Amino acid sequence: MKLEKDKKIDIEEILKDLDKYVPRRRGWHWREDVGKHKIGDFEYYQVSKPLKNSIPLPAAKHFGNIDPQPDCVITTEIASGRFEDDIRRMRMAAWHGADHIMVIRTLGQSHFDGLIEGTPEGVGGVPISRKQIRATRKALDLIEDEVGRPINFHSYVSGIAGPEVAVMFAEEGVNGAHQDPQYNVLYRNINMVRSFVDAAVAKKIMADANILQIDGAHNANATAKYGWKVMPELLVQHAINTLYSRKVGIKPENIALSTVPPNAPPTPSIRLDLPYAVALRQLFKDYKMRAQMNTKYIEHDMREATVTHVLNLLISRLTSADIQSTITPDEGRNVPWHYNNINAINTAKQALIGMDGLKEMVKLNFDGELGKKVRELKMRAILFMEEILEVGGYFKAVEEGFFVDSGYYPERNGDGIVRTINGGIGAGTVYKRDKDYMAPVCSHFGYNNLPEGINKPCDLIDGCTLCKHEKIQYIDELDENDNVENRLKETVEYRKGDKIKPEVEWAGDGIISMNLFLPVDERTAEYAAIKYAEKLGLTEVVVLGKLPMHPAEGTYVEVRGRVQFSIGKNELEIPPQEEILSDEEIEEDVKRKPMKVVAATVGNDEHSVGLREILDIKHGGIEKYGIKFTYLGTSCPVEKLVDAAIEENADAILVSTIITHDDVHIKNMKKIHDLCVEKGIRDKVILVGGGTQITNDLAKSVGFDAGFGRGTKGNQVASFLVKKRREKENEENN
Amino acid sequence: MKLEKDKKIDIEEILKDLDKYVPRRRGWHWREDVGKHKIGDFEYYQVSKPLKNSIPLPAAKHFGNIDPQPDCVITTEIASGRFEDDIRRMRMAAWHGADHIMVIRTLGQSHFDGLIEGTPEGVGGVPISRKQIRATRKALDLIEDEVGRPINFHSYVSGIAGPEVAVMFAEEGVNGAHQDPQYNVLYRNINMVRSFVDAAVAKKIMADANILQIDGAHNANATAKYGWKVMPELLVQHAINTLYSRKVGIKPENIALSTVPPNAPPTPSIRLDLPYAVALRQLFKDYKMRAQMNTKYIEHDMREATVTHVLNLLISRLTSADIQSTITPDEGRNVPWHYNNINAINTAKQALIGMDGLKEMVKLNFDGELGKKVRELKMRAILFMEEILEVGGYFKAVEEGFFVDSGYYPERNGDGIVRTINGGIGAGTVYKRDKDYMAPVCSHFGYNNLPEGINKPCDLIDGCTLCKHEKIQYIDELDENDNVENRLKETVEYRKGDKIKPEVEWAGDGIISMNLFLPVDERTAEYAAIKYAEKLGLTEVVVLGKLPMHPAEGTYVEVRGRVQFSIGKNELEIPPQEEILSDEEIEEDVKRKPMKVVAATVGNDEHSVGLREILDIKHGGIEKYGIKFTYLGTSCPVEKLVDAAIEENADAILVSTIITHDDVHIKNMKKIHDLCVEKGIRDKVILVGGGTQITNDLAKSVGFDAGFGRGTKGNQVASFLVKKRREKENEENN
Amino acid sequence: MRREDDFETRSEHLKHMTDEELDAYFWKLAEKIVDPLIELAYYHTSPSIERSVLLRMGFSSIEAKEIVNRIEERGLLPKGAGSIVLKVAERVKKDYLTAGKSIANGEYLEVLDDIAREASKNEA
Amino acid sequence: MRREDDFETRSEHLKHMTDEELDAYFWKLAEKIVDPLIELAYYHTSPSIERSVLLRMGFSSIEAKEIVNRIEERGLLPKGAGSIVLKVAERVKKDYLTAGKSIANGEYLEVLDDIAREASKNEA
Ligand code: B12
Ligand code: B12
Ligand SMILES: Cc1ncc(COP(=O)(O)O)c(C=O)c1O
Ligand SMILES: Cc1ncc(COP(=O)(O)O)c(C=O)c1O
Repeated sequence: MKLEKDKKIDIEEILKDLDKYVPRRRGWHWREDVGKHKIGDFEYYQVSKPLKNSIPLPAAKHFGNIDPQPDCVITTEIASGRFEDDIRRMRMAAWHGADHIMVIRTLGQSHFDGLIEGTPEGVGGVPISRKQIRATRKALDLIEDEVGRPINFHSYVSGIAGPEVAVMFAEEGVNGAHQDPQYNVLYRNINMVRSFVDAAVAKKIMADANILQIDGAHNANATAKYGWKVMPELLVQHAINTLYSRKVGIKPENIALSTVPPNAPPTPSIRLDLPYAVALRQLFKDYKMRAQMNTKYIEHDMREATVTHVLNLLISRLTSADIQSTITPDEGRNVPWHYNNINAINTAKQALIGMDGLKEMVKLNFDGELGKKVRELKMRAILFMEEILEVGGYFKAVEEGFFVDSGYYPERNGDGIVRTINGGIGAGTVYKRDKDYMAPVCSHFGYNNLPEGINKPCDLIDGCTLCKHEKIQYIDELDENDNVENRLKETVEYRKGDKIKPEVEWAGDGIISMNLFLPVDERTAEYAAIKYAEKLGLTEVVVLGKLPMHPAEGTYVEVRGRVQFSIGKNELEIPPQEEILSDEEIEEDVKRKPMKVVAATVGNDEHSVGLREILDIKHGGIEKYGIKFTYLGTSCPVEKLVDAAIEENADAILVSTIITHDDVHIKNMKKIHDLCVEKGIRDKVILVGGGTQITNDLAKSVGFDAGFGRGTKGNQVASFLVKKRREKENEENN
Repeated sequence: MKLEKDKKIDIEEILKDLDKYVPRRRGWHWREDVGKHKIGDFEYYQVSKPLKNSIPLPAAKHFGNIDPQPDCVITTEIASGRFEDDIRRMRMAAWHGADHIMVIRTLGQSHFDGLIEGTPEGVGGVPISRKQIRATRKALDLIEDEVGRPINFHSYVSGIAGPEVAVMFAEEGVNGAHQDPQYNVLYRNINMVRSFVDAAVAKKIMADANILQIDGAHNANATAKYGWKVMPELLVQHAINTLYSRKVGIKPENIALSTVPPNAPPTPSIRLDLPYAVALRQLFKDYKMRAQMNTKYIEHDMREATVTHVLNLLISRLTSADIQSTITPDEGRNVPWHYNNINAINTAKQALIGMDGLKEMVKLNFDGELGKKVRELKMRAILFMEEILEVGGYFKAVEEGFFVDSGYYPERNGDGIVRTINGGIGAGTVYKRDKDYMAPVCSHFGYNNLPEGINKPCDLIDGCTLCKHEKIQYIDELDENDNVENRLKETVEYRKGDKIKPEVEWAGDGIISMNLFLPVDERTAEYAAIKYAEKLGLTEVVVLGKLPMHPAEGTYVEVRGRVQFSIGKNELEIPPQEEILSDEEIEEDVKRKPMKVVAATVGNDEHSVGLREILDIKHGGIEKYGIKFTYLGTSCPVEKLVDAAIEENADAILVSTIITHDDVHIKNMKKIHDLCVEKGIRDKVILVGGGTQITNDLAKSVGFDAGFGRGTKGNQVASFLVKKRREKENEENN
Repeated sequence: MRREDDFETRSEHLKHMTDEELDAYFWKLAEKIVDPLIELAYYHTSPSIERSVLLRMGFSSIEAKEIVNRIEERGLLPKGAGSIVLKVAERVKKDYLTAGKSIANGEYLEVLDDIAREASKNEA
Repeated sequence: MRREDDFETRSEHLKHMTDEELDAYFWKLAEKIVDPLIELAYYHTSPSIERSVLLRMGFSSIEAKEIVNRIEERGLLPKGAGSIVLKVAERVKKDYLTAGKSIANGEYLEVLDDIAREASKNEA
């Protein structure tokens, strides 16, 4: 199976023969450093190997469509609740430069005592089951080939079934995972003894499978009342997990810290975040940094989220980041939508590339405030640990509510998360291993009373699944109704059939959003916006966000709703894309019979850049093919232009009209057409319009022969002129 | 006349008695530096005086709703074509922190040989007439009072009528203006001799009126094929205008350079832009910097524009900016819409505040590449000027196409803008002043053969308009049809009546936009999106932008269209906003009769932060009023919660449900209601739901008594509980 | 617990340290916190750990769950579920995968009981 | 004109300069470019300049336009539209605003003609 660029990935095909699928590789993959490097006209210092297939940033068209890829791995988090839809999203993400696909787990999975099997639908994420993982890994293997870069697949080895999940991940070729016993304790209320005991085995399995391990400290930022006050504690949380992993046997280069700039504007966030980022990188210099953007302060406003994201990326560039994680800008308002995964990836790519080599020109200044704050943070963390030891160690400290307290340690506010040693889910399920405890498998941590002479524990059983893949048992589905096959049946017409329906999470969900400015106060605007959406035929209308522009003058509102119909491809009249003649053929035809055009920007339009790109040989314009032109300059009166065409006996008039306000572009084109009719040359002359808002349809609707929009190239225009002239000649001959 | 926060500005009122209006002040106003300064919990280094009224960033709610204002002036450019609509937009802009309102002129005004009068509608901007300026200045005077900060009003003193415009601006209290003879020459094809001669008088008038003058160099960035290659020339353009202004008599602190970081990602833009910004600030250290964001590379993608904007703001913070100009992120796709002015202002405010004091921690490193590049840029500019002088001075250089050539000087590509000394608009209209040349007015530049003994020229005429405001002649309207009064009549029902209609440029224009992800290729998606918008009832549908997510998997499309109806305020059922009892009244009632609630996050929801803010006294929750609560923790089964309510004989159940995927929040609330009915306690217990996606309506629709969404405060909940209990008591008593 | 920010006084003893000393001290303290936790993990096990052993031995998640439940009920988890399965297999003379599946299906419970009895005897 | 980037050779003479010298030289060159332009402006005028004078004298933009047109037609702009209006006012013995308005309305054209004739005589 191989993906074709112009074809959708076939999910049904992916699901076939899954019981036999073996992941092609294991372990984490970093981007390849290529050193200082020229791409297009520019030299880059912090880029990695380019992609085989990708979609560059929109502005790339000004720079020869280059798509430089930053040095660090870029993460996207995907969580639609249906892995079959996520796979399509992953493919889109990979094409924009993501090579770390994190799959969020369904809501209750942390408390699920064992593995989930089959493919039930998830809430807030997908149920992480073997089938889901295997299908996704299989799809990612194909996508890797398509983009030409290994893609890291990632989820969580947390919760009450950590060791089992770790085994399954190792078996199925998952490349990275969050694993941090503290996460279970603080955010999932799982018994702390159980969490730490389990974690050691889970980590050992990850270590041997070369799975990158990321900790869970970022959750404290999101949870704490004052994200920025937990900075000392964060250093402690990172240290505990890091050292624990290290002691279990994970290589330092496979241990990553999940770190978030804790602040956001309107605080002076860089001055608060930078010392923290520096302290972290100094203390943890042997480990990897997974820089995640701040999520705590993402509200409904996508623009605001994007700005904070860029400031977070600045911190990464001023310090370092091995992985740059992206959170969708719609994080604060819904389950992230398809295109917002892509938006976040593009923000990371764009900002990291824009700040390429920043540190060549800008130095951290340790002399003043920065140096002082860095030391202070470290000291506060040290004091935190001193007090942990004073009260009797980690468990006692948790019992006394040390963690996620809203004070700036050593300040304490008494509102930390409290867990008791005998409390929480799974309490009382930890057993001391007997003297004769034995586990006949590889990658096991801890006391193991193996028979004498046994080197590899799984020799005892003729190989464990980590050594012998074929020993893995694959369960397909357990639930007759809630499974992927059933779901796929319902959406088949949107995925493979003739129907087109918008979506944001799942195939055929029919959700779209609308943006309205309403010149009324916030509350009225909210209700008016819903009314508008309903009157336009949307159902289940929900206000996504409101931004007061002024208490009385107006409010901007975004709403979402569901469309109640779908459209068939046959309902669309898509004009065939103009086929472009080869350069030789165009030149040939112009040689055969010289061609001459007159051109100008009309009315009061002074925008000449676009037209000159179409005309001048230097800019790849039609001159290149031998077409002669008279350029009448800018702000040319339409009469003058038509008169010039008559005088010069021109084959065509080329009109550029960029300004569209109050439809001047349409009005001016109409005028030219009418004038040509009036002056009796309409049959003789080809009329071509161009400009950002011009489309072929629009130009034709006002009597022109063709219209060209944004991003037109000279060859398209030359090709059209030649073809149109031939057509006219044919007509004349008949 | 005074504005009231909750009332729209009354345009008709503004237009009354305009003939008598005298601007209250002249000259430019910089923001007041307040030094290092604490706002809320944070210390700021680069802020100015706070506003009296403003709208903070959305995330400010996490930080006590602070709204720190950056040190530099923030510009917004407004250009709807109708000044009466622009005024409303200006008020919105001021409330978000703009204090430099630039009004773009209508398309052909540069070529208009004289002043425009009346209030005809504009294209791509508004016709700058005395009436329009006076009405706007009057409105801004009111808005100043409302936000408590002087607002700078700005337009252009360019074109073929520069000196006249300058006089009118001085008379009417305009505070800033672009003035640069090179602009006329290069971008408006106005005769170069005329431009320079006119400019001297225009500048002199501006100098005396204390009007800040900004040059026009940024236009070269926008025009040049390779924006970044014109950097040496830009230094030259800045120097010519600056020195010209200086020699005419403008104070250095009233001379500002209009400078744009010439690059954008995917180039390594900071490494290219920073040396340029530094060179500029070194050479022009006596002058002011008006940093404008890059517009050249803004396509249709608002996210991309925002990221580039932030990178531009980083350049400002790494160097300096006296004025930070904002261009709307929709610049590349239409005439900027209301709310995008606000978006751009917020991006500047947010990023500048986020990077407050950056230079305390980060230093420019002149040792390596940066220092080298800075010198190189200066040298290239010097070589440019050497060659100008070699060929015989400025006019000759223009004739030889030195300017806006796409080569990196001294590289030349032969595609610069060429103008001849006798060509262009207004050629041949410059006269050598005779010996007896005389101008009996103030602020005149150049040779003036005043009679002996005259100190102040206008003594000759008993005062000129610059000294005697009452001598100014005011023309109201010249066009019977095309004027503001007529336009206002058409929109009165939307502005003052009962009708609500969305708008993006003009009152009642009815334009909205829609966002769709369509799982098809780009071309199909474009046509399908239009079809969808049309089927939903929009007309004049235009595709604003497309972003391929993947060539086959799907495309994101934004379209705009016009709604064909309006809605009446009476059609809306807006539930009255819950009135909140005073703290005392709540406490009183709880003292009268103790109140007890049970609370939890339900199902598998682990999001406890919101609920705890509602409960805990430390976070301003209901505990504060003496209400007792039993917190059952997170992921609480609904049965357990209801049982606890029975056991504790609770007055209310408080449910938090943040996750909304697949409507779990709705399902769980419904279950709780049903359980309460089943167990016979529904009459006794008050049911309250909360969470980001919960609204009062939603909660009520599933049988709850109330629902509370994002940003709820403890007092709202306590107030509701007390009122509801009273209500129940009353019912029982009846 | 509530406490004002007493950083200035509390950090007195750290102020003289160099940056290197601070960093080293940071890690020393971390080690003191982590070492007992590692020790704990080294000598303990849990149902999930034992299920993970069974998975590695080639049992399905459903089988592993059943097997561990039965072993845990009989107090045999401290011996390791894997080793118990091997023991049962030995006693019933089946290959371990067949034996394990049988346990999952509720067979050989008496064998498990035997092993449990012997174990408690040994301990006593 | 097209030219390759010869910066390296062309800038030979600048390389030894200090940063301060470079900056000073930059401004020296700028001054050489700007000075003749200022000189030009000092001794010249234009219709817009003259209309701006009339505006400052209290005429409306419509009046200013008409007045300047009539003065320019007669070649009197080099004397300054303001001074011409004052001259006319003096001759017709009206206040200058009334006189100017009349010119705008097409009156006193003969007075303008007189002034023009005298001027050309003077020059000759
Ligand atoms: C550069 C620029 C200028 C320069 C123009 C210099 C020059 N000599 O061209 C300057 C600074 C002078 C300028 C001035 C103004 N501009 Co301007 N400008 C721009 C800018 C930044 C880029 C335009 C550009 O050059 N694009 C690059 C070229 C290559 O692309 P293109 O024009 O789309 O051309 C391609 C296609 O459209 C097509 N095409 C174009 N013409 C033709 C003709 C034919 C025959 C064919 C086949 C194809 C074709 O092929 C071209 C090559 O691919 C845009 C904003 C933006 N980011 O897009 C605003 C913009 C176009 N300007 C705008 C406006 C309003 C103005 C001003 C009124 C003031 C202002 N707001 O700045 C003045 C008025 C000028 C006037 N009288 O026309 C608006 C227009 C809004 C609208 N749709 O009505 C824009 C969109 C900005 C905005 N939102 O305010 N501007
Ligand atoms: C903090 C956080 C977490 C923390 C929670 C820690 C904790 N102990 O609370 C952690 C890291 C553990 C977490 C985990 C997960 N989270 Co989370 N998380 C967030 C985050 C970043 C902020 C939420 C928050 O605390 N806001 C601040 C509080 C004060 O606001 P609030 O919750 O709205 O509460 C106010 C009101 O809603 C109201 N209110 C709330 N409850 C109640 C109750 C009553 C009675 C009343 C009257 C009022 C009331 O009053 C409160 C005060 O004003 C949001 C994203 C975001 N930026 O919003 C995602 C988010 C909520 N999480 C989400 C998800 C999906 C998850 C995960 C599945 C994985 C993931 N994607 O990260 C897990 C699953 C956890 C689980 N099983 O529930 C989604 C939910 C999507 C959806 N709508 O369905 C969000 C929106 C992010 C996203 N888009 O993916 N998360
Ligand atoms: C260490 C760790 N585990 C797990 C999760 C997510 O957990 P769950 O699958 O329980 O939602 C996170 C979330 O960030 C995490 O940091
Ligand atoms: C110096 C100067 N004048 C005028 C303008 C705008 O001119 P117009 O009013 O001719 O569109 C600009 C645009 O940036 C400018 O820089």
